[in-house]
Amino acid sequence: MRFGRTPEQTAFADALDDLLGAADTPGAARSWADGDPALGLSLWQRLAELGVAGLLVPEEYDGLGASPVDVTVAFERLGYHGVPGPWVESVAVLPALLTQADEAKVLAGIASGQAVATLAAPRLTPRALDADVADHAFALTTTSALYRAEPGDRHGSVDATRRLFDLTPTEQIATVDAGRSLDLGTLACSAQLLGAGSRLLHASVAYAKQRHQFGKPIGAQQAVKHLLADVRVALDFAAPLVHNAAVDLEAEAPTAARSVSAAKVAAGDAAYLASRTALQVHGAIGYTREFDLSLWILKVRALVGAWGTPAEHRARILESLVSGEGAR
Amino acid sequence: MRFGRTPEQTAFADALDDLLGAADTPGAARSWADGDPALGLSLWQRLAELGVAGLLVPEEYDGLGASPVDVTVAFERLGYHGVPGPWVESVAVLPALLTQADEAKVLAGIASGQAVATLAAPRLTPRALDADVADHAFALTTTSALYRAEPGDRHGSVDATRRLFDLTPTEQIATVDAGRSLDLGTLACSAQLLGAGSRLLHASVAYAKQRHQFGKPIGAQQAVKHLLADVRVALDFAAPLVHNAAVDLEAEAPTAARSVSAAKVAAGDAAYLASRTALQVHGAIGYTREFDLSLWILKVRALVGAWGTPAEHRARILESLVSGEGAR
Amino acid sequence: MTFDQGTLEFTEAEETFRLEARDWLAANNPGRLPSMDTAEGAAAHRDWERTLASGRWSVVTWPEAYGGRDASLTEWVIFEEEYYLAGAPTRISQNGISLLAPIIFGHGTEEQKERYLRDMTDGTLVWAQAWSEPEAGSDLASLRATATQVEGGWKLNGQKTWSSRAPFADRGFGLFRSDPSAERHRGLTYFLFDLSADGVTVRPIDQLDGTPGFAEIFFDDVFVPDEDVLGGVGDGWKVAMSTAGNERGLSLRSPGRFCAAADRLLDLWQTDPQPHLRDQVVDAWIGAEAYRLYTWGAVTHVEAGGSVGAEGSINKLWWSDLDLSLHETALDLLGADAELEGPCLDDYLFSLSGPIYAGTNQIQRNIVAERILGLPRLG
Amino acid sequence: MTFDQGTLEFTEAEETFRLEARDWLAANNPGRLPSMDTAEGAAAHRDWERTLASGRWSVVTWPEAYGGRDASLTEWVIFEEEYYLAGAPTRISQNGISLLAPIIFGHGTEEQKERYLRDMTDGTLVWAQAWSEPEAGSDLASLRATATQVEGGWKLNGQKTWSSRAPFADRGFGLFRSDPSAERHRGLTYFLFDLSADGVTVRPIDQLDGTPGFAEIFFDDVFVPDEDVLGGVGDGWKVAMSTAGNERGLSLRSPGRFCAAADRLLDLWQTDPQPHLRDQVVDAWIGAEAYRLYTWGAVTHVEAGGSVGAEGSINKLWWSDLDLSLHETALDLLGADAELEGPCLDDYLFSLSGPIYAGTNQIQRNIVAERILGLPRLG
Repeated sequence: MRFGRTPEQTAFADALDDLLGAADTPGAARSWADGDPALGLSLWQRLAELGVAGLLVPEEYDGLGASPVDVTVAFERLGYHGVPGPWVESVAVLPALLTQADEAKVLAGIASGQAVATLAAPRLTPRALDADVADHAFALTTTSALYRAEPGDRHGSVDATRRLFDLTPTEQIATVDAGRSLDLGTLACSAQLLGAGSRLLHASVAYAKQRHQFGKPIGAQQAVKHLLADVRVALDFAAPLVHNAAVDLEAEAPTAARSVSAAKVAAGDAAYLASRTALQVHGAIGYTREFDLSLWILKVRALVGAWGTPAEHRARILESLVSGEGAR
Repeated sequence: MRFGRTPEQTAFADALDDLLGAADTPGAARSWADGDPALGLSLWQRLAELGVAGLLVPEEYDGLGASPVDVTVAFERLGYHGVPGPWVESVAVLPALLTQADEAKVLAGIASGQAVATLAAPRLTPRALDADVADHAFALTTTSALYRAEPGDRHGSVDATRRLFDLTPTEQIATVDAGRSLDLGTLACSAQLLGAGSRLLHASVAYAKQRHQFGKPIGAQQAVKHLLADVRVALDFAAPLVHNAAVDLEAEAPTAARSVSAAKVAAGDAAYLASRTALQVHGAIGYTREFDLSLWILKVRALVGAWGTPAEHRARILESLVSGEGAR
Repeated sequence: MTFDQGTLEFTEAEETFRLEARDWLAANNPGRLPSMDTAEGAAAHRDWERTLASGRWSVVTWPEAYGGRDASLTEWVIFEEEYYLAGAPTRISQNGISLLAPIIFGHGTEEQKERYLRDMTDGTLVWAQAWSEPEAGSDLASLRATATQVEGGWKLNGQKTWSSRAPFADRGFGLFRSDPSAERHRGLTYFLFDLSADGVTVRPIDQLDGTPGFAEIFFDDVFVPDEDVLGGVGDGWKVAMSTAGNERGLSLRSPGRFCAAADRLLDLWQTDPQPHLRDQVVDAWIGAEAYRLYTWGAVTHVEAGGSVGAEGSINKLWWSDLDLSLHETALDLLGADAELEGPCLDDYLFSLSGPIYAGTNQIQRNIVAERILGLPRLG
Repeated sequence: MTFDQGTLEFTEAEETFRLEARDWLAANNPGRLPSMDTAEGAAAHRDWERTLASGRWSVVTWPEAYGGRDASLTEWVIFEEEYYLAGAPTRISQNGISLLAPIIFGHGTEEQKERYLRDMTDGTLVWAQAWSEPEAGSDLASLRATATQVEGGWKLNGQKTWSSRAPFADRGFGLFRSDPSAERHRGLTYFLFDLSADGVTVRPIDQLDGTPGFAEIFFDDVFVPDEDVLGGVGDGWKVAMSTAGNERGLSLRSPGRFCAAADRLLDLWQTDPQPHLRDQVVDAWIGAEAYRLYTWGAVTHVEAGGSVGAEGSINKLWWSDLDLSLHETALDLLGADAELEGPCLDDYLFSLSGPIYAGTNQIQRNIVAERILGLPRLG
């Protein structure tokens, strides 16, 4: 029994932090939201060089053939740094689908970071993220029919960096088994939420130490302390659920779908608590768009309902428990 | 428009406080729980002399023919002081039922305080409170069939002063319309909860001022302050719902049942919050039976589910809203 | 013994007033306008204020001489119930009418009343509030912007922030330190100023919803004549506190707002009832109903000669939490569509500001604990 | 690049250990006994400890020489999972095994180990903890009970309270002020004492559930020989703090407890599924699952040489809130029958103590904020 990350995974996370911490990710996010993806795409390329884009692309297509746990390591950092773009779709969901569809060229493009791809799927992600920027757009019309697709109308999201598009399926390219791929997408989104939640907590703690009111740091107020402590508790207990879901997916355990749903619910709840607390601790400045905090507050609000609402995931958990799947 | 109590009602509450504040109500409650009702019955008699017992008994049976608002005034004080006994049954519920059944003698007994009566009714109060002490026991087998009844097995409650008994109906004495009477019982229970909640708040505030830890009163800690402030807010907003339910019942408004349910839900939630907070503020001493606080903590836990669970009342509210009853 | 009890029954005059308001609104209400924190929306909202004033509905509680109806507090709440039930637009004149006007009525000179009151009833003059400063936040007593006496008036210097409506308003009001040697609550004076005066720079700040609902205001030797001092020189704190109480109390958020939101939530529920959200929907309705009834209780209390003091903090804690949970529940009902731009999302984003503005909810809880429950202040 | 990742797969030896525990429990577990806080229940629980010891299951992590199995931390958690899955009784020896024994192992003399350790593994010696005093509560540094040096030992005087198990235990342990001139954390010494010694008075205190789970202990010149000083004279605080960390950390509440409660909750749900409670039921299950997984993460961390410090407070906040919400949800599912005496109600009343004991949750939040998040201590 060893339940935790390996030293290599920790080093991978550190490498991503080095890269992203030095980059102006809020600037990239803001220009991405304004329809100028240049900074975001250059970041995409540099992250691809570190292996992020090809994590789940099989080695025969120049990918890394890595594990779901590695995916959570990467997406947690993407969430922490607020990196814009259809990462979940390109990196977590599409590789396995495109492998089933034998789309060698697109896969190689994803692995190298040359190709950005996006996807729409019923219920979980009905509108495709950033289809205007993506080189390839796909649509699942059921959990088995994979189509190429063309972007249509755009819809605004609470998170302005999420540019959502209706897709029109054009040509079916394969019959696939999409269940695991979609669970990988949900898992990646959960890890992103966890990262975004930690970022909000760290920003709030830093602000609470530095900001003075009534002659002392607001972080010396017990009420502020307790709010932030509760966020830490929620995040610390969501993290092992996310890790476990990745382990279950890797092992193709019968409990995998349920574990993914539990991870999504807990990570979403913890990140939302972090965002509400961040706003309360920051006060009015947290309510402004120009302060970077808003990027994470609005992203968390969007991701809480993305890749399955908490209601859908809770229903899936209950169904699994009642049917006695993979009892402890 | 005038939404609030009259000076007479405030004076009535003050008179009850004078009487009950000078009596040893915790002592009466403890001996009542142990099966010795003498102190509680003597208190019953003195409260009857102030008019509490006969509030809803018609004047022709020597009662006061008072209003539902008066009932809430009295029951809030009974809850505040933790008075044991089947008050809801004798005072709030049975008078109208017994009037329909033309039970003149029992009604006069109730009004004078000589007779203590209790009741069981499906769902709302399936076991009759204190049937071993009551002079008369009745059972509603439907919302219209009123029976005399005999006590059977006793069941223990989380609130040891609530001695619950199965009843066996013996003889039908009338066909009645029990809806309003049962709503009056729920209303009285809501007022009791409100009173118990205030008592818990007052006790906690007093303790927080007096108890020192780490060199200062625990009430100087911001976390304690905020917990107690939230209780005050909850109680202050439950109170007008209870008052409004009484006004609606008095006016026989089409919204009356819904208003009663809203009062019960809000008073129960506020009182439960008060009890949880009281325990947290008091620490271990609050967790002991010998400290009087426990009487109210356990009573609130019992009353939250008595006279209709929160779930049942929320369902009734929703049904009424969806059917558009008494739209604003 | 028979007791009367309170009732929510209204007098015939009050019922007539309600029907008149309802009819007028039915005929004139334009419904949801573009956000008043955009240039286009600000113009539309000013037009709406003019329309309201033309029907004498913009300031119902004011004396007739100033465009009002001498309405009672009860009538004001009735009007607000009808206003929100009709779904009429938010009020761009809110700062002026609710925050500034009570102070002009209470502390202003006759000349100030003549000069300012009528113009704020019809959208001619829109006012921005300018309380906070970058280092002050909820701690108003630590204000540092200064007022220096000069020939015929004062020169203002410094910076204000979180000034609501400032990007599209005409004038502002706020506190400045007129006695540099005094500390905390002393030596402050209440000034009215022109946002287009020389030396004033307004820098809009975008809110979470993307609109500039507030701004920073920079003062560089801004001249204000003596007649724009409101109340006595050095009395600013006392004068402002009557506004703060007002802002947190009855006049800020009328119950009609929440009842209307609860009704909309119920409609949303009925289009797609999700049993696991039943309790949240019902509790939101109960919360709005409690707020409505609490308000009528407060109106009764005030009309009987009572006052609303620290209880305003209890009020604010309730409505701000209620507003948030109403709109969080609406988003829960919308499910996967919750992230999409639209009125539900706008209202949710607005509700997020509730626990922060007009004194954060932490401050409100301190007030309830210390001033109402009497807990010790130290720590 | 290929990464290994963590796994919850166990070694063959661990799986064998699990099955051995499961089989033994299936054959020997008596199920729920009368409350150990009654005379009858205490006797039954002592018997159960003897049975456990006879199977060498009472202290699996201890050295074989003292009746244990030299089990790893992983095996301990496996045993606890099986123990709670089987619904085996609560442990009357908990204070001794979990709180006192680690200190005897760490600070005791060989002679103390010989004298006390084996007797606490089989129910022969049941220990009461005696930390708190009437004026101390969670503020242990303000203790006032004294120890005065006399020929061959010490005389204890003063009062302890909230002493769990004291009404039916044999011996107690706690801190006494051996240097009256020292303040706060200094001048305290850790003593072991006999509850039947001359001068000891035990006054049981009934808990909310009606049983005397704890007591006050009065000390009137109680003689304790030198050999019952644990650790050095004056070192009591340092010695006790290792227990406090322990009490709040891994060893207090094993995940099996909450997983079993979540399973029971799910069973209850299935007998009467109430859609409006779905989210609470699912969230309780998620919470228990999170606690189980968090624990395995902590075990991994500790087995790799790491330590659990202030993180114990995070742990305690989680399980105490979880325990309460598990049992509140169970009562919600029971509806009108929730008030009736029975196992659900007992478990609920027990869960109410979680946020209070072993350091209130307010204190735990302070610890998380100050020691983990690094927020300033003042205020």
